[in-house]
Amino acid sequence: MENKKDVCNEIIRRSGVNPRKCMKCGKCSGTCPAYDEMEYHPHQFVYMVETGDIEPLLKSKSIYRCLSCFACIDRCPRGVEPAKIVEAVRLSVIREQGNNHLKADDLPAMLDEDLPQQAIVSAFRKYSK
Amino acid sequence: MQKITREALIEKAAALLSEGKVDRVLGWKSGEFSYDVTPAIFNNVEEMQKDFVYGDFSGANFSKYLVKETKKDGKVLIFLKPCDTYSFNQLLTEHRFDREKVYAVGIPCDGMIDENKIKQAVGDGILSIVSESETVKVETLYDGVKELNRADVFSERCLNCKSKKHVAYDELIGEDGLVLDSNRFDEVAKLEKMTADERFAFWQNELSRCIRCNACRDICPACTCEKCVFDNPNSGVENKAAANSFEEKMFHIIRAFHVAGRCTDCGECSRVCPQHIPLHLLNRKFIKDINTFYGDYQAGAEVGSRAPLVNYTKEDIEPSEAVNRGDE
Amino acid sequence: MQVNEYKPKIVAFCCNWCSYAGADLAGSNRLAYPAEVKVIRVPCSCRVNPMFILRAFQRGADGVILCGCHPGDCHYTSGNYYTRRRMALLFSMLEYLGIEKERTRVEWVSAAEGAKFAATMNDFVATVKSLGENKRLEDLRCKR
Amino acid sequence: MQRIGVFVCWCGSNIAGTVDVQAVSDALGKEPGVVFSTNYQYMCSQAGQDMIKQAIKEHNLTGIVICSCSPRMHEATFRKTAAAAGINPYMVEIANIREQCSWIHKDMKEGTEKAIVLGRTAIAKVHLNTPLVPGESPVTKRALVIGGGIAGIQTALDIADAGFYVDIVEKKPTIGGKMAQLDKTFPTLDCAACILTPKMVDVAQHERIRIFSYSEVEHVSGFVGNFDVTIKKKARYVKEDVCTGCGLCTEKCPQKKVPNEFNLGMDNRRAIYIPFAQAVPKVATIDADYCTMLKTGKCGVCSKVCTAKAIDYTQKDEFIEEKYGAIVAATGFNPISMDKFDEFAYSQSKDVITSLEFERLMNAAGPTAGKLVRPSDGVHPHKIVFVQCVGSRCAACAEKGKEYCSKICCMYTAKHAMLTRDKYPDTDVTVFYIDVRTPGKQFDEFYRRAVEEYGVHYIKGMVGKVSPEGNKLIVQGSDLIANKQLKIEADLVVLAAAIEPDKSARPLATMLTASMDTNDFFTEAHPKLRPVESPTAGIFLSGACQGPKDIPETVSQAGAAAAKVIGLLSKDKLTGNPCVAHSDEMMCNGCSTCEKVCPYGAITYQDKEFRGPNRTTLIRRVAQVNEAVCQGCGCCTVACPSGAMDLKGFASKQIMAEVDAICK
Amino acid sequence: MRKCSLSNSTALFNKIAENATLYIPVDLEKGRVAYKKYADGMKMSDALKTDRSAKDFFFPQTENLMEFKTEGKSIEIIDNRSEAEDFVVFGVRACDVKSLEVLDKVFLAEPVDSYYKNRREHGVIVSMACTRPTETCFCGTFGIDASAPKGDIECYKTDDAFYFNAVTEKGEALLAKLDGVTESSDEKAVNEQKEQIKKVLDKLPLKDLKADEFGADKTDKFFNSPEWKNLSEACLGCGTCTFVCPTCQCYDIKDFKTNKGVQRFRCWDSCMYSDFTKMSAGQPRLTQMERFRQRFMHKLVYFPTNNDGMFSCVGCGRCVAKCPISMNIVKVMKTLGGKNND
Repeated sequence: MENKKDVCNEIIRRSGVNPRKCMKCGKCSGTCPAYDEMEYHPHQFVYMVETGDIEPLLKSKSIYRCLSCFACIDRCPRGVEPAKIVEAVRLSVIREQGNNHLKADDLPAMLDEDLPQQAIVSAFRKYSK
Repeated sequence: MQKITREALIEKAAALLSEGKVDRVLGWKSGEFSYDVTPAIFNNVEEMQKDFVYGDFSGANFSKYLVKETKKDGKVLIFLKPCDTYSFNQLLTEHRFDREKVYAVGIPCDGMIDENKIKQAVGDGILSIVSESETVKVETLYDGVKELNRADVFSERCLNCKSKKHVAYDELIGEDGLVLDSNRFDEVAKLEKMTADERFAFWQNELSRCIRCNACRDICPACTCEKCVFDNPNSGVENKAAANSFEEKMFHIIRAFHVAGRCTDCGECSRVCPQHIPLHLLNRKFIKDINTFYGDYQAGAEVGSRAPLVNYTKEDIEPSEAVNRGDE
Repeated sequence: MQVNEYKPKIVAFCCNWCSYAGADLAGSNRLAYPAEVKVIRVPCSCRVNPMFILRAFQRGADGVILCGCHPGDCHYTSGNYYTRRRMALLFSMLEYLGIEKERTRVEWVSAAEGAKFAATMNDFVATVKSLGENKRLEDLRCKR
Repeated sequence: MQRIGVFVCWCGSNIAGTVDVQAVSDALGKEPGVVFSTNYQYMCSQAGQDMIKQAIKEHNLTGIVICSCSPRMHEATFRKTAAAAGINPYMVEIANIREQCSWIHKDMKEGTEKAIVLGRTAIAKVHLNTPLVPGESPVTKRALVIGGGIAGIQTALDIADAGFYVDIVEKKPTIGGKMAQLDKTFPTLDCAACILTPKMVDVAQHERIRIFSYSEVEHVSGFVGNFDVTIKKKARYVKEDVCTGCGLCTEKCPQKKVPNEFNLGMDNRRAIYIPFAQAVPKVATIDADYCTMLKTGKCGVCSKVCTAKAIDYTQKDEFIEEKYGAIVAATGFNPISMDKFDEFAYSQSKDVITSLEFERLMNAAGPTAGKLVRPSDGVHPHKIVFVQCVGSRCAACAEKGKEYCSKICCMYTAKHAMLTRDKYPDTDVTVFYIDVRTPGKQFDEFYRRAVEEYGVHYIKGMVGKVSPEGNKLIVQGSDLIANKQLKIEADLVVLAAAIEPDKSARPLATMLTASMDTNDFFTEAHPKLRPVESPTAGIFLSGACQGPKDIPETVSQAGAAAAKVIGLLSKDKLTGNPCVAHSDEMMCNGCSTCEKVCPYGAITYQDKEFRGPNRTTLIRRVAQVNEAVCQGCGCCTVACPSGAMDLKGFASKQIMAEVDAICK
Repeated sequence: MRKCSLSNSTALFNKIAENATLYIPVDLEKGRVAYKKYADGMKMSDALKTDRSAKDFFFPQTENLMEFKTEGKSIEIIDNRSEAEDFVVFGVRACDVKSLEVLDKVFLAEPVDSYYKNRREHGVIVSMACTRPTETCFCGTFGIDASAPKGDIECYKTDDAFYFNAVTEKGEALLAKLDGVTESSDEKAVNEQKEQIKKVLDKLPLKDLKADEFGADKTDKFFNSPEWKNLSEACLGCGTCTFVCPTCQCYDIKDFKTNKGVQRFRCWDSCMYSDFTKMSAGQPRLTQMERFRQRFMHKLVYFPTNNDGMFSCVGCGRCVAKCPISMNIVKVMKTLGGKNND
């Protein structure tokens, strides 16, 4: 499918990640704290984007299980940055649904007082590119 | 920015001379008119009080004189504007003068005036030029006093000043400035955007005026060869005058290539060209390419740095890519 | 009859260790390339001074090609890396002056790449031929 | 003006088939300066060569142009011919009219025309040729080996056995290097000490080998065949020639709390020590950082107990100057620091150790006398996890790991796993791997035995995190085959740390003007064809300082380096290539540009006095080329803006004359 | 005196260009002024001076002298001189007119330089008075009257017309051909302009510069002056002053190897260059101080000594304006010329 390839390229472009750098060591998945929640795991995200087999990933809930803790980015020996891929995949799905662009102005109302700063920033990263 | 006065510099020199820290001063000497300032050696304060000037026309980059000056006995005081300090460092990197024999005083600079721009603006018969903060008053033989905007008559290199920061000095007068984000590559980029034919026509027109007086080479602080290849009958490229457009190009390409990676973009070449050829556009092309291909590099920013042409990485751009990138 | 066929003059600088040997191999394998190509042997591509290239154009060359060992394979360990930088800058400058960029080329040819040498020369000659005579860097005196 | 003779070869029909050789020799005979021109069937034959010799004599030729096959084929032949006839061999130029003309062109006219141009080009060059004489330099018949590990030991022994003197400089108190710390060696499992220590003794007893232990190279100057080296012999406060190595002092020294580097700090030694029982030289050394006597002037126990009176608290660093003909770098490797790998809890838990530490734990002479116990509590571990590729193949972060594969870890991990299972069948062993790389004789068989016979669990995947919990270590990693994340409770975690060149290599390389890669491994002169030589003439490479290596590879490279050194030292004089760079001092401005591009460090600068105008003298800094070191690439000639630097045999004027001739 | 209204100038130029190549000063971009070959409709510049002097027309920067053709071992000498075509240089100022007199002394004295003579014979100079001399002008110092330059034809340009007066035979011949586009006129306007110019000349900053101290046979007086050292200290040794100078006449003869032989040409040389007059023993003047001294001594002392007191400086001021370090003959004269110039 032509479209599938476009989606993959778009994900690669948007994330700035080169999945070919992956040497398939699995350290990202060995690191991931949300591993058990996921159907597909960080090393698989990368592989799926690399091979273009992206459809199942787009449909999978796994992408929302990622906490954006960036442990995989920190630990990856090849600098592949799987979390950025996940984020880009998420974005593709969200954009597809037209739910793009969370406005900063809308935020204060949605904010919980107790919400940690980091989570806000992470949410921004997740939803408002 | 603090304005540096002639008196402040004389005072500084007087102190250094009397302390015995320096034996003579390399400075600017007044001339017949407001603008014809000559580099000169002052041996004492009296000489300075008589003829020393500092002002809008003290643009000459003195660094190169150090090659000759430090061969003499004693220590010389030199005043360095920010752009001069880069040449100073570059010459040091190339072991061209003895640092021990120089006392360098950094002085701030807010730009120098191009007398040609004044001449163009007011015409013949300039009797005096007096600079005020924002304006320049020019008294002429035919049209009385004319007032010009100072910014309009700044020399090209000052309009595109790359740095107000001194990268070398023993002592600094006033406050140091910053390295600036200049638009100095805009002209180059504009040329790059032209078609090859247009570029060829542009350079043909510019270089055809060259009279091979060698002023660009002889003023250049990077050109300090004992004997230039163009003066050396054994080099195979020696010539005294360009017989045709090839030789015009040959001279300027090779000259620019020889200073590539070493040129600090001080702009002296263009300033002194009696034919007003924009020679800096050749040097800047190399600088721009070097920055794009090999990462930002400012010659003279630090002593001892390895120039891009005597360096490499395994991942360097291929020449074929390099020429295509120029098109973008 | 091809009486008036335009024959460009091509100067090829080849490093002794890789490209000159590659050219020899092209010969040994009888891989033809145009006779317009004349090779000058230099110890290393880094021996080639930009002045030589300009000199060739001055004297009437229509194209100049430089061949050296592949980056990393230089007999002198690093010569071709310097060549690469020098020529990238020189060619870019020539282009900037409006000289056709197709007239100059750097190609890495190993001692085993006889076929690449021949193919490169065939391609280069064809390219230069399509440009026609070198007018922008010529010295008419030389043609007298 | 030269008197040039032109000799056109037919090469049977190889050339004459597509080139009209008669037309070529006629045309070239008309060129200015050509006084004789002929053609012949086979110029390289004896008859052809005789023809050249005769023509040289008859026509008083000063320059020779041979139009024939490639100079790569017969340049040497014709140079010898010219020399035999009494003219300088470098007055010969070859026009390649076979490989680059007759063989590629089918048209006779085209081939002939091109051959004439090529001939004319060679004539143009010969006009500017000058006689060249290769420089000669004597060879000091002594080699220096820097580093006393197995690489240095083997190189030194091989050189010395060939009859040359060798000095070994070792910065530690004893030679032996990393191999002395190892327990067993793969894939044969023989004991490292059993095969190394006899060699150490051989070295000590060899009449042509001197060991400078506890010493470092301070300064190097000179060039191939003639290096001047200053060696700093650090003060060990013990007279080497007097100490008997009885070891009494090392038992009586009251300073007991010095971390024992030989056991990687896993136990302590005294302030005066002998690193290990088989040390060579077996001489005590006082650690000045810990010795109370040296620090406070109060103690002197060792001196009191020493019956040989070997202790000398006043000893100073000693500097020895020696000349060498060749230098071998054998500076070896070290495991990288694990400090930056927080995820493996190396600095948090004593029970996370490196493989080299594991090696000491298993060694009968180690801190636990060979008993495998947890460093934290001395309890026998029942579950051990090995993690491979820690810091190797790590491209993400240069200050953390290394981009390259450390090469030896797969094999020693298999060895450790196997030995553990062999000695302690009750201990469960798991290895996390990315790839298992076992190219080597008996290597893969060895690894398979670990799996198949010893039951080591190999898991394809990487450990993401190790967290200490109670007295256990929770190892979290992925199992890529099962597509599972594992959490293993381990007693001991062993990290296969990447290896890197010893820190002393970089400053040494600067002294030797030997080039290094970005990882600080020495670069070889050619990656395939000259793997044990540095590009800098006279500098050779042995062992892991050139790249990660196991013992058999190291030993074979050590032997190869020795062979190269022997080849060099067996010459009485070195004859250089005369086609080298030279600097015209009158034009040089000493800017140092040429020096920066010289891959051989052949260019130095000197302040020289020159006569200035009007009877003045000027002192100028000028470049000087060491002809013995220069290899003649010519890179400096282009770097030099003033044109002061030129290359003999390929001078700028010669090349330009060739250009002119081609473009005519 | 003939007159041609400015509105008719195109017709005038076209008329001149009918019979000879006409060169007029033209304004170029960025304030540059140069002589250009006239083409119909071209506008003449009102600028005072062209960047390069009229010297170029008679003594060009490079000039082929002869050729050698080589074929194998033979050599053929080819004299490629040919008769120059007629040309007119329009609007030459007094200083540049005078400079040709200086050059004549050199090139037309025995042995006559036939290349120069050829051009000189075929060139007609239409001189023009300077209505707006500039601050760098000092032709008066050398007795030159900027209000009445004597070319082959002297020309005055007023607000509305050109006025012409033939001075030489060549000038008369040319002026006669222009009868159709000119009319007869009195000299009133011209005399007024001359008066006007004289007033301006009196206001010039360099009006008091005197050359009296210099001249023939003053070598001993100046040669060993200690001032040369300070004056030359900043000199770069470039050739700018020489190459913009209308009277500098040094040249070098060189051979250029072509593909078929050798072309022998001459080109300007500069006594400021370190490789000037290279002889078998090298350059006679080894330091920049000596070279610097040579240039000014030649202009002010040696030339007058050999040429009946004629200075070889015409006070055009080009070197004053162009020197990269602003060192020039005015400063030299003021420094060495002592009391008269204080």
